[in-house]
Amino acid sequence: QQEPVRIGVLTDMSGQFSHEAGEGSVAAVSMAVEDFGGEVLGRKIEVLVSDHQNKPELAVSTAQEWYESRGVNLIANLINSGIALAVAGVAAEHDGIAIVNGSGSSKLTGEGCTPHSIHYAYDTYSLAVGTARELANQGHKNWFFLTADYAFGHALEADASAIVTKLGGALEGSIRYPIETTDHSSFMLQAMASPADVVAIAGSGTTFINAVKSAGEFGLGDSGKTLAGLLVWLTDTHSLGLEAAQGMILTNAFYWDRDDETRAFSARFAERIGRPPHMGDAGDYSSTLHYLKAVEAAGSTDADAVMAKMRETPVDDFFAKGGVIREDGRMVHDMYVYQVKSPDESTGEWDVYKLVNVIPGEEAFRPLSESACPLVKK
Amino acid sequence: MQSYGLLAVVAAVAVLAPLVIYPLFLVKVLCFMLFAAALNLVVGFAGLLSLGHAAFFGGAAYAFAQAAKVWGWPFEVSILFGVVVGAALGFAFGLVAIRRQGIYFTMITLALAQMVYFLAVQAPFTGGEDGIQNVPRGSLLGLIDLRDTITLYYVVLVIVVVCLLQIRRMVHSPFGHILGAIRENETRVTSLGLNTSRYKLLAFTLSAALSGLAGALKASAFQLATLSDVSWHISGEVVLMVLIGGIGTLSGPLFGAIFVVMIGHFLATSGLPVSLVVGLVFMACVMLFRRGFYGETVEYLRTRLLSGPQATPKADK
Amino acid sequence: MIESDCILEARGLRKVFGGFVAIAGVDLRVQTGHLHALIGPNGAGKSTLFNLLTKFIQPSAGEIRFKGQDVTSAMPATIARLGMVRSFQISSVFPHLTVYENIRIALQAHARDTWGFWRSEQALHRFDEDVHDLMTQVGLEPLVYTRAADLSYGRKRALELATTLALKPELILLDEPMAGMGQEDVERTSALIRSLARRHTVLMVEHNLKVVADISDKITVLRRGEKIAEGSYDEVAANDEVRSAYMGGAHG
Amino acid sequence: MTELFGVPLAVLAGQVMIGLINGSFYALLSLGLAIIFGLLNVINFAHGAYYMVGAFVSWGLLTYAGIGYWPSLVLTPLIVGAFGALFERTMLRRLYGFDHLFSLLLTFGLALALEGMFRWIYGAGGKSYAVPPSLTGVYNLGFMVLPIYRAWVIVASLTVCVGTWLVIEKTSLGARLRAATENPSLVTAFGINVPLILTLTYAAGVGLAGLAGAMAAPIYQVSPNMGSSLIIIVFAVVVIGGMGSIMGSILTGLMLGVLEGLTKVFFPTASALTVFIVMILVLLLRPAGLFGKDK
Amino acid sequence: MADMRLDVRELEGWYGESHVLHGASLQVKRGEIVTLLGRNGAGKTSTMRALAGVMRKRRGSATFDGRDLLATPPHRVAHLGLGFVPEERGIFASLTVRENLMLPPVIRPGGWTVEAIEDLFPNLKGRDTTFGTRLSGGEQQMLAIARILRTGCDFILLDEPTEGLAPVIVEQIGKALIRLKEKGFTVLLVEQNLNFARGAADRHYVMEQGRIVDEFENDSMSANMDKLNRYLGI
Ligand SMILES: Nc1ncnc2c1ncn2[C@@H]1O[C@H](COP(=O)(O)OP(=O)(O)OP(=O)(O)O)[C@@H](O)[C@H]1O
Ligand SMILES: Nc1ncnc2c1ncn2[C@@H]1O[C@H](COP(=O)(O)OP(=O)(O)OP(=O)(O)O)[C@@H](O)[C@H]1O
Ligand SMILES: [Mg+2]
Ligand SMILES: [Mg+2]
Repeated sequence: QQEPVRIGVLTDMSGQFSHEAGEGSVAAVSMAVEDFGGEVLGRKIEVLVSDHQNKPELAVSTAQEWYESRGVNLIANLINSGIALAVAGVAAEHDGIAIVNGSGSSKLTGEGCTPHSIHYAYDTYSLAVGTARELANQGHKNWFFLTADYAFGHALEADASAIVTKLGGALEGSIRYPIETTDHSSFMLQAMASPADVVAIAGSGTTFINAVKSAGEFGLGDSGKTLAGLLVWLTDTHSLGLEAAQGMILTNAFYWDRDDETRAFSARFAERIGRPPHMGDAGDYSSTLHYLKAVEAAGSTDADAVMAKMRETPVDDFFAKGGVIREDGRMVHDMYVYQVKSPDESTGEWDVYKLVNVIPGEEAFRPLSESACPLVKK
Repeated sequence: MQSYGLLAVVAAVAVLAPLVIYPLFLVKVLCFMLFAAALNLVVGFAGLLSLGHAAFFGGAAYAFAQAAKVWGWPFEVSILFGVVVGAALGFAFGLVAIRRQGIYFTMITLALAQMVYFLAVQAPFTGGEDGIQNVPRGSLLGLIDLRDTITLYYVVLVIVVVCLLQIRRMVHSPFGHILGAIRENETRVTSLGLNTSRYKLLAFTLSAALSGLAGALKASAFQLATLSDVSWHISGEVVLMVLIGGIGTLSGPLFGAIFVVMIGHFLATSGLPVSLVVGLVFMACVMLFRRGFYGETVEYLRTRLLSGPQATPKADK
Repeated sequence: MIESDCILEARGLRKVFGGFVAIAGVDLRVQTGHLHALIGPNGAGKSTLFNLLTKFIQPSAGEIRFKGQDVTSAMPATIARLGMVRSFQISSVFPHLTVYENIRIALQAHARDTWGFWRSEQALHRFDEDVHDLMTQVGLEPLVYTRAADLSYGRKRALELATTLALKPELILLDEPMAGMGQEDVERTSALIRSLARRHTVLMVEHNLKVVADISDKITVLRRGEKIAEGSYDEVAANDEVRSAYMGGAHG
Repeated sequence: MTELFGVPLAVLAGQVMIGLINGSFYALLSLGLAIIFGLLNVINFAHGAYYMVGAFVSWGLLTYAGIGYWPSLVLTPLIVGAFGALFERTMLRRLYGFDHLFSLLLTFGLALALEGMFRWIYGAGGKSYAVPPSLTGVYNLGFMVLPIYRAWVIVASLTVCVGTWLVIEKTSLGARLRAATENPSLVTAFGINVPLILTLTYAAGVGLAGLAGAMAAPIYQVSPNMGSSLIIIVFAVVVIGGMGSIMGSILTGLMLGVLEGLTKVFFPTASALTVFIVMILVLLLRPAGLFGKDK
Repeated sequence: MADMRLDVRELEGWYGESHVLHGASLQVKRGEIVTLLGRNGAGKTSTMRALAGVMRKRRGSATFDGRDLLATPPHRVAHLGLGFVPEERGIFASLTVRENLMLPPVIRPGGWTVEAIEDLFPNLKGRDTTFGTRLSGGEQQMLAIARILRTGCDFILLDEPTEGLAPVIVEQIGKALIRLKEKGFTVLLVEQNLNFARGAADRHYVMEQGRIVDEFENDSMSANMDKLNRYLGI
């Protein structure tokens, strides 16, 4: 009996990020394993799950223990940027691989890049690029930022404003709101008083939802301004409801209703957990499958060998066509710009987006030439 | 004597543990033992319920990470720096909070800690919610390489044991007795001619320094310092450790720390909703073991077996 | 001018609580070695005067001198350190500590042995003898290991007296030391206080006129915050105002 | 346009308005907390959780039973209050004789458990609750639009606050409550059923939190962590106002709402700190709180 | 017996684990003033607390107007007509003087009016808005007695009412007791001040170590002085 190949899903199962990962990522990884046949190189594939509870030291010790003594080869999902960065570091010191679909911190392919980590579905840069370009195309060039005052918010704002200025737009102002803020109406009023025509929200989760709600309440739409979300999960839009969210422009790596392939996968996924997958789930599935294929191709689970194979082989599935993993660990694929449908346009509970644009992979992600990753040879 | 036998067993377990149990986990347990014991010094022995200890723990972790990673200071100096930062924060908190009593004290410590938290979110050197990663452990006095976790474990073990012994001594020291008296009846102590604020301030600062040491050691073991170390959840968790173990007992918080850290690890893979379970554990502990597991057991033994009218633990006021 | 035999002197002391005048300009001189009693009807301001002298509350006006030194703006702890120590009207002990520990804390405070957080408990055994002395003095020696909370009212008072004595004060302020004591204790305690007065100066508030008459050297009578009489017991007892305001039909 | 420190007056007026709205929420929440603290000597850490539960109950009434906003404004506080009463009867009550540390920890545990439970059942993302049709729309005040719902919230919560204050300060019930906190066995010996009033007080206090939750549901996302981000601020309000001072908490709630609103204009990054800084200053300068009585 | 109001037999009582009452028996008839004498720690206060329902762990029997006191829920005891003035006074710090005074519910008509109370204790006049514990020790004692008089109860448990009071006031309280007695009140009194006790009471019990060990009529007090002195250790 050979030692199984083990994949550990390290994620927030019950805390504040659990709706952005948690159950969904476990389901996605398990589906990938099943679809692959449950075996690779004649060894069984086992999926372990651990709830990191957003405690970095718990995540690190789990990761170390997994790699060192539990024979785990791949750690998946990794939501929470502090944890993702730390575990990527742990992976590099061991014969293990970390694939991040949860966190969006572009540091993961910047100064925090490692030879054993991959940043798969999205990052702050790509989200900002898509939305900013689309709005510029529509002629909305003057931006006002409502930014969650923490590293992730800052990164979103910085990435977006760089593009806005590059496209000839103007920054009319920005407000950094403390992450504990529950009521955003004050900030919304200030944004409305500015001459900007785009109000961009650089924040995520409940604070994002509350900000959008107050925009609706205080009549942002009536004032002729457009709302842009810089990180919007499908589940956020769903719980906001179309009434409040309609018309918002956002960028995503994946939408379930894109084509037949995505619909097929999504139907199977929804059967398991009762909702269609979002970009994190789809990324978890796609990356796990890609990993398993690479293991088979490499004929071993040795991290370096598998990483090499994964880089060599393009990703071709419902998630990405011709996706490539770069030397900084960035998986490069097309990104999609969507607009939230109005309640009239929607035909079902989860029918919420319409596609407005596709950003080709090479434009969607930060070019290697600008990378801060020490692994990139310039 | 019997207690020597017990001591020998404990020592043997501590020395042999890393052979059986994952050493990084053990280091974490040790750090939280120290942290809980340090908090207990003020909660249990000075009657000051602090909900702000995360600031010292996390503040020292950041200090250590900054010193060891950015400034490249050696291990022991960086640890010392962490302790100093913890103590300085403790002194500053103390100056403000000590003037008030009871719940006001608690609220001020909580508020001050929240301020530290917000600063940590926003300050440039902390890396916000990303934290500081890949902090080098270095070596002890340039001789012992700490990159090996087992070595690190023994080093931390020695440090923590020394500190625990010092805490024990402190509690029974002349100073400790004065603290106990202040907790009982502060006005009376004042009328005995002592400036009670200073005693509380010293106790608070010492506790903060030891919490800082715990935080710095933890940062060195995990090679990172993050926001979660300064969040009020940590403050709450360490209070839970003290409570579960037994407020105002010496060894209680140690058991409390083991228990809580273990619960965290157990829940990680259990599939249970963590905060629901932790909340219920919390409630059960308050309801059932007001003196803590340890205190409750001792009390049980005392009343059932010895039935002597010895002084009861000082927890229930 | 302050004469050398006057250990405590207060001039023009005044205290107003939100419009209510509790002490209306009192002069008080306590002679070294005297047992000075302060009497007066309830609410006359006796306890308030104690609080002012020991700086537990701030006077609205007036000046306090202790051993010739101006202590009007000193902290309570400083006062105690200078040698003026009080006991409280409502019992004030460390309820969860034993009788023994209660007294030892006071001895520690007096010996300034309070900061050594690095020192072992053994260091405290040097107080044992003094603790036992004091317990014997106030008749608590059978109760060494009883928690203060479990003591009856009268014994708590005795314990408090013992802790006060532990500070070896030059001037002791006793607020109704005999209140709530049984006859037996009253006699023992008044004997104790009298013996104290040989070594220390005592300022005492007491409603038990028999005790006051028996043991005090000098008596000051307050009424509604004002001094209405002063002198020996016979002198003040002869004062009509004192009789009608305070003593009523009772004579020492 | 007229400006003050570089900010148009109109914007400033809008901010003050918003501050008042938030302030009335703070007031309503801290009122319950102040009652529970002042009268039971319990630091009810679960107050934010009750607020969250209130929002969920209101959402649940609509979703599962089709009961709309108006009836749920009455039902929610009753349901939350009943739960509170049960909690008080079975657990909290046993801790009255002990250090307030224990009740604080118990309610802390309850807060964690409730939050964890709702997250487990409904997920961290939460639910939306629509503004009742009768209150949709806005008033145009000239310098800003004021959603009708928000205006209603101010009026309703201030009415409730003042009503509660009257009951506690102006009736003998209040005196009995306060006495019962200090020495329950003696008050019982006077012939007053202390356990019963304590239960009712706790129920009333958390019922108010439930009411606040029901009123917040249409504005904010009904989510499991909506209470925990508010609780510390509300605590600070109570401390600043003066522990146990009912009117103090109401006024302080409003004041801090406005103050925070203004910081959001001039120094948004620090707006989360405003409350804490004010709290520390107040406690240093006026230890008993702005409206507290020195004891 | 119809005029027997309080009948206590073999009353035992505990504070937590510590057993302090060891079978005390005593009777009080209508209109009597009866004292409990005894050294410090004899259990006088504990007896009062046990009767008032403040001490919860009790055994034995205690009937009041034919009702079983030990089976009555603590908050109903006062409604039977039993008023309690505790030794430690029990003035509430967070209540004003007025609120302290008005706190105990009136249980039946016939209680003293506020005017009558202020006549007896002039110190309380005009202090309505002062917080209870700001009063001087003696004033607190007055307040503690006053608030029970208001309720209309006709059986008073009075624990050391003269402690800390000026002699004039003690005299007044003595007179007040006589007046109460004339009005048909019954009083169980704990007192250290023997003179006061002799002036007011009809009968005396002596307690020692949680038991009643002796009983005198007031008239035979002088005859029994030696014995009494021995009990009280004078
Ligand atoms: N903090 C305060 N606020 C308001 N009034 C006060 C305060 N402290 C004392 N008083 C009032 O001042 C007067 C003097 O009180 P004090 O306690 O000094 O009396 P006392 O002479 O000690 O009386 P007793 O013999 O009854 O103990 C009393 O009427 C009391 O009510
Ligand atoms: N709260 C308590 N807990 C434990 N023991 C107590 C408590 N109160 C009193 N005791 C003990 O109970 C016994 C009886 O005390 P009690 O107060 O009834 O005496 P007493 O006769 O009223 O004395 P005194 O004249 O001093 O008031 C004493 O031994 C005392 O130590
Ligand atoms: Mg007095
Ligand atoms: Mg007594």
